[in-house]
Amino acid sequence: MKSQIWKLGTVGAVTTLALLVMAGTAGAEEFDAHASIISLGYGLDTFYLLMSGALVMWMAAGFTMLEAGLVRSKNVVVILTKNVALYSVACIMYLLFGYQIMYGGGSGVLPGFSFLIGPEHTAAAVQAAGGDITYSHLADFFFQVCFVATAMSIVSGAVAERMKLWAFLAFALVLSGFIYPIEGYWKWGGGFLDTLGFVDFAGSGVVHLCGAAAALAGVLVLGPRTGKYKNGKIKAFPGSNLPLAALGTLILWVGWFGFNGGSQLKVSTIADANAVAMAFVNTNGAAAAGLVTALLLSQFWFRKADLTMALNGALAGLVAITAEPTAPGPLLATGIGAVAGLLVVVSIITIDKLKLDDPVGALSVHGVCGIFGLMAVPLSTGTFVAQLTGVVCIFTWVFITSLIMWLIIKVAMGGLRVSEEEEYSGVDIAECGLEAYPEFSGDK
Amino acid sequence: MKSQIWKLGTVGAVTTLALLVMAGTAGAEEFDAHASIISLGYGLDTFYLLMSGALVMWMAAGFTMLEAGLVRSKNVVVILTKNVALYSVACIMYLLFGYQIMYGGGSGVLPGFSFLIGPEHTAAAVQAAGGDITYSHLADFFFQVCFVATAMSIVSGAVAERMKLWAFLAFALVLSGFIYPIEGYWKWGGGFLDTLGFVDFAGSGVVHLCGAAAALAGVLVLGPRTGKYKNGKIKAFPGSNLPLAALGTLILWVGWFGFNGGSQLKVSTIADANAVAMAFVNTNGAAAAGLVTALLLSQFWFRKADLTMALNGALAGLVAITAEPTAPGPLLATGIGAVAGLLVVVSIITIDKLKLDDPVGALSVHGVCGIFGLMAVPLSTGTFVAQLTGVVCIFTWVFITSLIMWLIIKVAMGGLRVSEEEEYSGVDIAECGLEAYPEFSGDK
Amino acid sequence: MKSQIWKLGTVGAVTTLALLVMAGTAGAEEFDAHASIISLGYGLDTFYLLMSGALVMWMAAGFTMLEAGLVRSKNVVVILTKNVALYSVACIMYLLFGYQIMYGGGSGVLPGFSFLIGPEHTAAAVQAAGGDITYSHLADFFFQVCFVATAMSIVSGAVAERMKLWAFLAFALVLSGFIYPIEGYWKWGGGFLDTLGFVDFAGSGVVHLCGAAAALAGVLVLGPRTGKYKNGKIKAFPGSNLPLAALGTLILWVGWFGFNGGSQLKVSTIADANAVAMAFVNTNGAAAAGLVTALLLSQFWFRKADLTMALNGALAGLVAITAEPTAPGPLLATGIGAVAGLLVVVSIITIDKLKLDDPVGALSVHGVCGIFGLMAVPLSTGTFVAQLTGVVCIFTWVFITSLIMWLIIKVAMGGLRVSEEEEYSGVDIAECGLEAYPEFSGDK
Amino acid sequence: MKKIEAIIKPFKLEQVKDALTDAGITGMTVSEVKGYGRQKGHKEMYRGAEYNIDFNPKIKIELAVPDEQVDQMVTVIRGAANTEKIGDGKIFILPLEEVVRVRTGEKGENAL
Amino acid sequence: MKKIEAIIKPFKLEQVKDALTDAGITGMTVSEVKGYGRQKGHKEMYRGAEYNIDFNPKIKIELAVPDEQVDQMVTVIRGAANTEKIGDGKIFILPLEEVVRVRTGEKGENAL
Amino acid sequence: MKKIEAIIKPFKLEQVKDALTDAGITGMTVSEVKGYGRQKGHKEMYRGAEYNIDFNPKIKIELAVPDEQVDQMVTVIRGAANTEKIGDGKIFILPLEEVVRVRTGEKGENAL
Ligand SMILES: Nc1ncnc2c1ncn2[C@@H]1O[C@H](COP(=O)(O)OP(=O)(O)O)[C@@H](O)[C@H]1O
Ligand SMILES: Nc1ncnc2c1ncn2[C@@H]1O[C@H](COP(=O)(O)OP(=O)(O)O)[C@@H](O)[C@H]1O
Ligand SMILES: Nc1ncnc2c1ncn2[C@@H]1O[C@H](COP(=O)(O)OP(=O)(O)O)[C@@H](O)[C@H]1O
Repeated sequence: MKSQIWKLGTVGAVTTLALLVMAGTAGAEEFDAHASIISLGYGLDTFYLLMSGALVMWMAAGFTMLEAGLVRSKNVVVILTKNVALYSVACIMYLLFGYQIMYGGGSGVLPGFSFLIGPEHTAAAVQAAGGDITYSHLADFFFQVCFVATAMSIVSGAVAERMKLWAFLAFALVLSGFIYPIEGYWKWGGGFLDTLGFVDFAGSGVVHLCGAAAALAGVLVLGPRTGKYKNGKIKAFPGSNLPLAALGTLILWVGWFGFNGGSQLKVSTIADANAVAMAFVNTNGAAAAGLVTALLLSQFWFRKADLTMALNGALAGLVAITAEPTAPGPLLATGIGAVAGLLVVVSIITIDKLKLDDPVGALSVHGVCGIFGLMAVPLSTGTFVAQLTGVVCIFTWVFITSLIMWLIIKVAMGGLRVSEEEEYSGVDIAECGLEAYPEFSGDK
Repeated sequence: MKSQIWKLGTVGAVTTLALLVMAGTAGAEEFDAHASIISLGYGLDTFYLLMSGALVMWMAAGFTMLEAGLVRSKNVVVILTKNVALYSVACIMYLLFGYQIMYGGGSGVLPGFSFLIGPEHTAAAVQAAGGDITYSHLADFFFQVCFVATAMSIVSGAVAERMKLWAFLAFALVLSGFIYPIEGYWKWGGGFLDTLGFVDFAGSGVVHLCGAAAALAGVLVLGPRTGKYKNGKIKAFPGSNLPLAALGTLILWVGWFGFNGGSQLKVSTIADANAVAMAFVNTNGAAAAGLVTALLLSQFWFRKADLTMALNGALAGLVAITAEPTAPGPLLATGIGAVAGLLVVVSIITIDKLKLDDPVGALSVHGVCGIFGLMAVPLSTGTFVAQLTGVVCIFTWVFITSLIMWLIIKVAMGGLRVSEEEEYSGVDIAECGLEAYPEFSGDK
Repeated sequence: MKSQIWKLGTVGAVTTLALLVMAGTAGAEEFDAHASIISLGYGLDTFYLLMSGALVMWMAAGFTMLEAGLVRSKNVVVILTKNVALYSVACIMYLLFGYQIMYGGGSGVLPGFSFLIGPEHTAAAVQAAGGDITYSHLADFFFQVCFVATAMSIVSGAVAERMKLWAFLAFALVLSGFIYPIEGYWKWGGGFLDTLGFVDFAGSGVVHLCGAAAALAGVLVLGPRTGKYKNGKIKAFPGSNLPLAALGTLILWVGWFGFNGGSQLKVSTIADANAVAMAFVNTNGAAAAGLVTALLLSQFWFRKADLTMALNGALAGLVAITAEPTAPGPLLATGIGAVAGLLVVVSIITIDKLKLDDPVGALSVHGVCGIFGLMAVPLSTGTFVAQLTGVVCIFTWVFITSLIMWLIIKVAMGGLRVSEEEEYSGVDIAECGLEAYPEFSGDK
Repeated sequence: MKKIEAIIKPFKLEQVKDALTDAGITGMTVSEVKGYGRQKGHKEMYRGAEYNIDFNPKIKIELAVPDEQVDQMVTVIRGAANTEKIGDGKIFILPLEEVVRVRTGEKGENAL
Repeated sequence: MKKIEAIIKPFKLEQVKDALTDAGITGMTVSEVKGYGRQKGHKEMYRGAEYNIDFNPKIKIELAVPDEQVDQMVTVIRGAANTEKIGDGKIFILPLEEVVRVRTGEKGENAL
Repeated sequence: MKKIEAIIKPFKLEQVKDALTDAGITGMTVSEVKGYGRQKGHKEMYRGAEYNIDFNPKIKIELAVPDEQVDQMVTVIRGAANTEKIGDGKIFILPLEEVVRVRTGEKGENAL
């Protein structure tokens, strides 16, 4: 299409012109301007949503790198494979089922089960709506589809280094096609949680708590990595490539501007633009504060500046502010991030003491700090009761359905775990027949 | 410039205001609105094109990481150097020659040979055009320049681990300055392929097939890596760093939203915005489907979930949908991606059996799936005959001119290949005097 | 917020509509269009600034990867920690103090010392300004905050592999909270350098020279890495992971489109859009040219195509064009980049001969080429005298205050350097208790 | 004195080390090696092409001991390293003429 | 029994391994080492500063054999590893007093 | 002839190499090993969980020398490697029956 527009104008342009001409003929010159403004605003908001979606999609790379950096080298290929495959599976399932379940309306608790994603808005319909339809339907789908992948990415980190690849992907089918869309409907699809006044701007609950609840169920069914808790002692399995972990965190950080900034869904008015800008500033401030407090706490507690804790601290701040990044001012947002950064360190240690083996800290970052973020919303808006109801409903639904699914998959596939021998020599060779760094490890 | 605007408004703003005032004096109040809308639309489309271009530029990092991950550690520095240098060379050559050859008009087959890139649109000219000039000329140049680098990146992967650095860069000069712009002119510059009705929205043919044809010529002249095909057996040379390969693929994936989404060239009307959104959704869906089918096929065929095949599957889907990402619906796009994912696995195995040594699978991904994508266009638009003509013309032109160039360079530079000893001990030390990972490999 | 807009329109939309209605009632139909256009333009420019800011934030990842790739593996974790922590510290300090110092007005030399960042523009105020307020105040803050982190990132590379983590972070507090904002005020805040006609569009001086001057002071106080200059010979300490260095450079390259392209601050008029497009093209051209000339020079000088020099060459071109990327044409910009690419290689060798130990070449890239870029501005605009004044003032201020700060920190924290034994065995274990690649290095 | 060189499976290193220290050994030297033997390597697929990994990762332990401890240590190593599967490894015993401690210059069994 | 230690060029490993197995060897242990010798290392430039790489990468093969096979194996190794260029390596022969198979406890030549 | 095996601290490698070449040695073989001994490893924290690194990184130098040079070389190594701190390492001396130069087939001291 590259040359045509340049020379002639496209079908699109022609259509618009036609509309403008029609408008011009039907009414007066002013209609012309109105239609053009609606058209331009639609273009801007659609573009804004698509760029935000691309940033959220980019978070898939962030999770991939973060998790690849925090597992041992013998399990890196599988974690890479899981991450790229879960993103793909989530996109396809959400196209086929999830989106329409989530946004197809329903009775408040039960969504109306329908498929696919519905037709695009016609130019005529947009004009007729007089400014109420402000962006492309497909752009909305694209933005939303990247969120479900985020939820599933959270799971992959927590069950890393021991779960079978195909068992994991089977679960991804169900979470992205059904479990997530149903609770998503409760809030963003206009279901009962929305009616109740539950506030979750960009998904501390709908996305992050959901992922963490599914992960927790998985971790419980799966058990810890062999040798992790031996003779009452916790064994450390240091991550194999910390630059990748840092890169992953920074990717997530930049992607989060799309996650939170895009969730306003509209940037074409002054108020919306201000809200989006506020979301950017608060997102950045919360992450920065979370990183700093986690680093300081690790220094005071362990006498070492633990980089992996600092990275988790940044993510903790991001997750916490996601519940409502437009209502608090920058100082309050920074404060929320700071508390999340402390919380995540304490939570990681505690969860490890509880012998819940979570190689990347996903339960703490997305679960504990997701809940914290939701419960901190009343500091600026919303009510405590509505927030608590949201947390309980989302957690319960996702945890229980996930537990059932994990158990079904366990039975159906003859176990969720690789064999102990495969675990010892690394799931990479067992599942993928590849090594991540074949020239640098023992086996050449 | 940072403070002035804030306080006073810029020359730009002043100019615009002046124009508006002029318009206001000359005609009626409505003209004011019209000029503002043209100006705003120009700003939006220019920004959209620049962001899309930045995403395409980012693909350079994707190719760099993908190729660095898939070669052996002793050849990593050269592949990094080739990739950053080819991008730079392509940018300079396209500025000096390529752009004007491609978009300077011509006789249909022969472009008019002129240089540089022509002047920017003045505000007055844009206003006078009344909405037909919708974005900055330089923004268009920027968007286009990133495409030629993509074509050349494809070559670098296929000839990796054995070609001399400077021979490769000499070829880059010619491809980006002449070979690519001429066939690009045929389609996007309004040449005979465009007249014929050949459809290639974002470059499955113009960019990807072009790169693959040049690569094929190079591989034929160059021969396989030493030891690759020995005693009738194919030897595997596993890639040295799979996290980088996964990262590279994800970078390409996100960059492709600029590649396909930006090729609409305009987002400021409802129809254009819808087309861009469709391009995003279809691009994502095709990649996801390609990844999943390639992974499944490798599991069934090799009994292992081969990550490198899955990554190639995603790229295969992306290349295939690039021919026309706005016409098919999301389901058809997903289907096209799914077929490409299967095709690429079969093609990689076949090409390896033919003893064409392509370390990263570039011939299969960009060549075979580029052709497949072009030939799949008639499923939604265009004609079979026009598509076939396009494929044949692009392939023949690029392959023959490239073959000639490789042979000329071979003679002029005393061979395209490094010596066998240099190949054994790695081209990194021989060509760059550096090791990629000096502390992790034998030689310290 | 995801569902509400879709169904009803937001508060923002409502406000706008209300305004439009008011406008409509008060005056004539045309007023309606005017308000809508102001609103839409505000949305576009805010979005443009936020995306540009996100790209600049992404540069933090670029510095992190570049530096992690160029240090030895035993010092990688600390450099990662420094980079993520300095970004966070800078964000918080700039929120609390820096922004208001820099943009709060003042006497020309002394800024008015005030705190925090002031309130957002209300929709009414924006409308009342009739087009003079074109973007969100918070978006401006977000864009600016990412610049200060860049300045500090420059320092971290130069003092790598020997400085104590917490000493470094203490310095980051002061630079980002005070030293940088004060000289930033001189130019971008409307201080005396701005009045003088000093041109520094996007920060060759304000950001890059500032970072380099602070780094130089640090390097002088700190001394070289142990063993670097022994018996009059320069010892090479090859970087441990060149793919990361290449990735970092490419991240910086793409981020620079936000750095330079965003510094126009506005894209919603034809003239502004053209300027932004010019900034993109020139930024890209200068980087490409710098890479090529540095690569060629290293080939001729050392007989090897030194990738690390090529990467520094690209950055040199980027830094040099940053002083004024909108005034020169693409050819001149390419020329400026080309000279910078040569200059940086000569400078790196010279600085090493002077026994100033700079592991990543930051002094040459940001200092020498920053000055070169500023002094090259008169080729297209501005005066030689004003440029020289700017260089001298910025350098002197930053160098002297930094020197004092480093000395204060040295005394207060009992030395800036880790002990010789810690340096030998790597600062990672000493400071962070972690290894970057625990499975690949000796110590397991 | 003798030098004992034991080739064992990597995942047995910790057990062997613990058993040896329990038996009173105060020092040893360990390195990563690759073994070729009755235990065959494995076949892998990379992008559809098969490749053999002939060598298995092994750990080599080097241990200098007084003559009279040789039998005991061999027994200890066998006890800890044995999985009764092929590829468990070998123990080599070489004559060792002298040992010197770098730090002090002590010689012979005192240097161990 | 004897222990043969051969230092060879890395790219000869496969040939030497094949030649040894053809000659009837069933096991060996291989490791990566760095060699310093007549074959000088190389000079490299990094950012304009010269640096010497004094050590060349080499492979060390360790092989326990019965006394009577020593000469044959030395010939086999030399035949396969020889490139007639400096740096081809060395073969060391050390006395080996005992070999024990970890799995079975067999001793002496039976353990090989 | 004898084979000298010295275990030293990694950062002493260059000094030891220089001292040995000054003493007339023309070749040696070096590898990375991990040492366990009186010098204890260190404790680290990773995400709040403590872990022990029992092994310290060491360098092993292998050196074949004529009998009469043994004492000199031991002295040279000790002189260069000694930091007078625990963990400086050990020197082992083993009998060496034969040396063969791969390239030429020379044997005995001529092959060194
Ligand atoms: N003749 C030999 N010389 C040196 N090392 C050997 C020899 N034979 C076996 N090894 C080493 O012992 C390891 C185990 O031997 P293998 O034959 O696989 O099993 P097993 O010891 O159970 O018979 C091998 O991987 C190799 O490292
Ligand atoms: N005296 C020695 N002790 C131990 N290893 C040696 C000795 N001399 C040489 N080597 C090893 O043999 C390798 C080859 O020796 P070199 O002198 O380079 O060539 P050549 O064997 O052809 O004379 C060296 O790299 C080193 O690993
Ligand atoms: N009995 C032994 N057999 C083999 N290697 C040993 C033995 N004892 C010590 N070593 C090696 O020597 C190194 C130094 O020994 P250590 O006891 O820590 O200090 P020192 O040599 O100063 O007494 C150890 O790290 C280990 O590699």
